[in-house]
Amino acid sequence: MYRVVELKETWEVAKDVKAFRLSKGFDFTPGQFVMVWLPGVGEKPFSLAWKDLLVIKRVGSFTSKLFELSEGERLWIRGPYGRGFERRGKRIALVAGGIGIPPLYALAKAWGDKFEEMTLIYGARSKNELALLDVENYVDEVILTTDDGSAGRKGFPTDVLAERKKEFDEVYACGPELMLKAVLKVMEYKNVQISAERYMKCGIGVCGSCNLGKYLVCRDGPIFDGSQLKGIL
Amino acid sequence: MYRVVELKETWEVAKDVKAFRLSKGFDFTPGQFVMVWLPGVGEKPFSLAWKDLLVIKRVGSFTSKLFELSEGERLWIRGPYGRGFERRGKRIALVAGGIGIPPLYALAKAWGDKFEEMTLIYGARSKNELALLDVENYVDEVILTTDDGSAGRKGFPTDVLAERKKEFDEVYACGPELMLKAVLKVMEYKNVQISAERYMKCGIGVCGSCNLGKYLVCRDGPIFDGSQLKGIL
Amino acid sequence: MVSLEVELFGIRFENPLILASGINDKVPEQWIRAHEEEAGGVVTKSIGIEPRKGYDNPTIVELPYGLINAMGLPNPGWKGFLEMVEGYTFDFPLIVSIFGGTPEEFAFLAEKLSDVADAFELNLSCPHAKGYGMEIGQKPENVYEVVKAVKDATDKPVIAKLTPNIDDITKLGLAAEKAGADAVSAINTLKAIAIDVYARKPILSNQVGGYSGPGVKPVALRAVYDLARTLDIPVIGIGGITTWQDAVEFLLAGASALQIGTVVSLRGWKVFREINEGIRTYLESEGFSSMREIVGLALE
Amino acid sequence: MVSLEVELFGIRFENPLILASGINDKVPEQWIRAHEEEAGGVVTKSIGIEPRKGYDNPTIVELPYGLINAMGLPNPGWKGFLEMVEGYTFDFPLIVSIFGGTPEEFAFLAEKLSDVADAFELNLSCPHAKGYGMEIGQKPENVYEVVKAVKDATDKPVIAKLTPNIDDITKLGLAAEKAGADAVSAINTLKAIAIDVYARKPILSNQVGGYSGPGVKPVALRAVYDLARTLDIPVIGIGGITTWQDAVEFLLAGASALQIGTVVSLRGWKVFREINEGIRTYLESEGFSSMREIVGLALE
Repeated sequence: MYRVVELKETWEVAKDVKAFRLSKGFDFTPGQFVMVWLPGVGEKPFSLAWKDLLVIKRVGSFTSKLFELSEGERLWIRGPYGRGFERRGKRIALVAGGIGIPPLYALAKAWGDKFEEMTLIYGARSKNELALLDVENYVDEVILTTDDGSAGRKGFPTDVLAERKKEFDEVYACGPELMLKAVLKVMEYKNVQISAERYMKCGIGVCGSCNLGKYLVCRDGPIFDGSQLKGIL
Repeated sequence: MYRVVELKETWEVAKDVKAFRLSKGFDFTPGQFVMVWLPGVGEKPFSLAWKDLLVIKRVGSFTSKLFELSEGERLWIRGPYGRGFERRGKRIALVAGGIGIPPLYALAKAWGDKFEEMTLIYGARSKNELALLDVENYVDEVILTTDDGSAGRKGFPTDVLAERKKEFDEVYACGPELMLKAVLKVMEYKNVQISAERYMKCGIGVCGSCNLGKYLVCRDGPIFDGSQLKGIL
Repeated sequence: MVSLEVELFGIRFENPLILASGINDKVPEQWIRAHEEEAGGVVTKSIGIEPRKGYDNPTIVELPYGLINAMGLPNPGWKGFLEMVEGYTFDFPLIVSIFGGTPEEFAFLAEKLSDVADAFELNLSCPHAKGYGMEIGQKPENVYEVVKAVKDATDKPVIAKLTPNIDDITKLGLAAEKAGADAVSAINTLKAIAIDVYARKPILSNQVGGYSGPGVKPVALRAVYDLARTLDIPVIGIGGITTWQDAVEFLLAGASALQIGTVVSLRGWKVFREINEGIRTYLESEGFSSMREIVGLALE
Repeated sequence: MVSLEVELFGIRFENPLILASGINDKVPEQWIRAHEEEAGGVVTKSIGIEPRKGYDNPTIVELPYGLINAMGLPNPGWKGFLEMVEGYTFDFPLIVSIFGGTPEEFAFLAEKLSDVADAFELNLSCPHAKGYGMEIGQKPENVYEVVKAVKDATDKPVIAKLTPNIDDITKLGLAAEKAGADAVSAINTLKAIAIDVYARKPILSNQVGGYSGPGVKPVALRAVYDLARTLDIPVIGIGGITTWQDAVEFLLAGASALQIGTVVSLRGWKVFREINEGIRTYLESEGFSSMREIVGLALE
C-alpha cells in the first residue's frame, strides 16, 4: 500500500527537470522504481535517484501537476519494485542519456567506493538538458556529450563508449531506447546491464502491459542483463 | 489450522483412562489445551499432559471413538490455546482430582527443577481411578487420597491441603469444580491458580459458550488466578 | 480532545466501535465486559423463538485471513433470554439481535424483547441456518416484509443486517429503508467452505459456513460504500475491521458507526481501545474535531 | 511417478494449473513463457470487438491478502489479436477469453477467433466494466443466451466463467450447462473497493474493482463445491489458489482443473512448478496414482 510522504525540498536541475526530496526514504537497490500516485491526477512509475530523491522530467499532465506541488505537499508512493542493478566489475562505465540519469546517479552514490574506477558518460541534446546533480562527487570521471555540442563533446555517449569499451569490465546504461540498443550492440550484449522502459501500469506483474518479449519490465526488470535481451532489443 | 498427527503409542493408565503419545509435539505452556478433531466424529478440547501426550478419560461417544484408534492412526489437532499456568512460588502444591491430572503432570515435568519443593496431592474416588503415570519422578512428595480408602488416605485432597496449606506459597489445582471451589476457599482465593472447565466449542474466543462470569475459559483461561474468581467460583 | 461520540436513531454511543453479534456476547457479563474494554455498544447473540443448541463441533475454522464459522444460531430462546437479563441494567446501548423464519416470528420477538433492547438488529443474513437468516434475507421483498412487521411491533429503532451474498446489496438496503428501517448494518459473513486435505472432507460439521475477518474487508467496504451512496438512513459498517485504518476507511466510505467481531477473537478485547485510539490520533493529526466530520468523505 | 495430466472436453493438459485470464497474458511470448514455467495451459486476456485502452492508473491496489484491480478490459480487439498471433503456434492448450455486450458479440468473436483458440472462456463476470462481464453474467437467462449463441457459432469447447457476486452461483452454472457449455470456471473477482485514508478517496481511478488472491479462497472454494455438487459438466476452480494445499482443496471440492493468477504476481512464475510439485508429493504420500482420483472426494 501507499506510504504518504511530503515534499521536503524541490529544485530545478535542468530544463524541465526537477528534483524532489521526500520526507521519508525507501530501502532500495539502485535501478528499482516506485509508483507515485497523486489522487485525482494519476499514478506513474519513477526510478529512484536516491532513497528519498526523485528526479523527474516534465513530459505530460501528470508530471506538470507534480511540478506545481510545493514543499510540504503530499505524494503517495508504493514500492520500490522490480529488479535493480547487480554490482559487478571493477572498472565500470555508467552510460546515461537524457533523463536516464536517476538510477545511475543512485548507483554511483550507493556503490561509488566499491569499484576501482567509475566513469560516467552522459549525453543529452543540449547543455541545459544535462541533469548532473552532484554526481561528480561519486564518480572518478565525467564525460559529457551533447547533440549540439553546447557542452562536452558533440555526439552521442555511445561514441565514447565504443572508443573506450576495453577500459570497462561492466557497463550500466539508462536512457532512450535507441541509445540502449547502441550500447548493447557496442558491448555485444555482454558485460552490460541496462534499465529498460515500457508502458507500465500496475507495476507489480499483473496487467502485463510492460512486456518486453517474454519479460515484464516491472518484475523481470527494469534492469536486464545484456544477455537476456538478445533478439529482443 | 489442523496439524495431522499419528498415534505413536497408546496405553491404559487407569480405569477408563488412556494415554496417547503423538507423533509430533506442540510448543506449549502447562495448562494449555488443544482441540482434537476426528473427522466424521467430532471435535473436543483436551489439556496437554506433555507436548506430545494426551491423557483422556472415556466419558462419551467422542472419547469412546478415540479409545478405539490404533497406533498409526491419525488425529487432527489445533492449538495449543489459552492461558497456561504462571510459574510462581518456591514450595508449591499441585492439587489434582480425578482426571484433573494432565496439566499438573505437565507442570511437574516442565518445571520440576524450578521449585524448591513440589508436593502432589492427588485424589480420586477409588484406587483404580488414579492416573499417576510416572509423576513421582518429577515431584518431591506424592500424597494420595481416595473417597473409598482403597489407596492413600480416605478423604479428599482438599482435606490434606487444608492441613498443610502453610507449607505452600503457591497452589496449582485441576479437578472437579467442587474440589476447585474447596481449594479456592481453603486458599482464600490467594496464591492459587486453578484450571477451570466450561462447555467449550470454538476454543478461540468466538462463540462465547465457555464463559465463566465475564471471562472466557478458552481465552482468559483455562488457568485463572484465584483472585480473578472471587464472586464467580 | 476530538470526539468519537456517535448518535444514531436517537441513541448515543460513546464511540463508533460496537461489538458485533455472535462474538463473545452470550451473557450479560460479557456485554458489560465489552463496554469496560471500551466498546461503544453491544449487539447480542441472535435470539430466536425456541432455544437452540447449535451445531456440533467443528463449528469454526481458523484461516490465515479470517475465520469460517457455522455455529447454528445457538441461543436460549426469547424466554431464556429474558430470564438471563433479569435484574441487569446496562449503561451502554444494548442492541438485541433477533432471527425468525417469518415476519411474524421477527415481530413476535421484537414485541417480547422491547423492554430489554435499546434497539433491534434483524438477522437477515446468517448464511448457515436452514430457513433463517440469509435464506430469507437474499430477497428484497422478504427484507421489506420483515422490517415492516418489526417496525409495527416495536417503537425501538430497527437495524436490518444485510447479507453480501447477493448481486447488489443496495436492493436489500432500499427494501429495508422503504419498510422503515432506522439503519442497515452490513455485512454479515460470506458463504464459504474449508476442506481438510488429509481428512478429504469439509471441516465444519455443517459443511459450509460464513467467512469473516480481515480477508472480507474489501468486500464489506464496497458494500458499505454502495449502501451509503444509495440510502438516506445510516449504515453501520461491519466486516473485517482489524486496524484503525480499516475503521477510518469504513467511516470515509459512509459508515456512521462500526461493528467489530472477529478481530476481538484474533487480538483480544484490547482492540476496542487500540482502534479507538488510532481513530482519535488520525482525526487530530488530520485536523478534524470529531468523528462525524469524516463520515462519507470518500463518497464525494 | 503420479500423473498430473488432465483431459477436459477432449483437450489434454500436462497438469491442472492453467494461467488465469488477465495475468501477464497480453502477448504470445507471455503465454509461451507461462508454459515454459510449467503452466498446463493458458487463458488469454479478454478479447472484445474493439481495441480498448483500459482505465487510467491506479488500476490496482495491493492488500495484505490479495489485490483489487480495475483494468477496464484493455485489449487489442479481435483484429489486433489475430494480427498479434499471426505466425505463432503453441504446444499447449490456448484458451481465448472473450467478452461482449450481447450474445451476438460473443458469437461473432468466437467465430472470428475459432482458428486460434483451442477453447473459449466467456467472460461473464468481470466486475468493473460497464455493460460487460458481470453486468451480463449475474442473470442466468443472459448466461444461457450467451453460451447458446457461442455454441452455435463455434465447434470449439466453451467454458463459462461465472461471477461469485450472486446469491447462488449454481443458478448461473445450471444455465450455462443447459445452454451446452462444456465447462464452467469459477470464480471471477469479488466486488470490492479500497479507500486511502489520507487521500480520503477510492484509490482506483474506476473507484470500484474486483478482489482476488488468498483472501477470496474460502468463497471460491465454496462456489466450486456448490457447482461440482450440482452440475454434470466439469468445473475449473479459480480464486486465491496460493499453495499446493489450496490446489488440493479445490480438487477435492470437485474442480477438474485449476486456474491461478494473482499468486503469479505475488510469488512469480515459479509457483507453477512449486504447486505442481506439492500436488505430486501429496498424491504420492497419500497413496494416489493420479490427480484424477481425488477430484470431488470431499463431496461424498
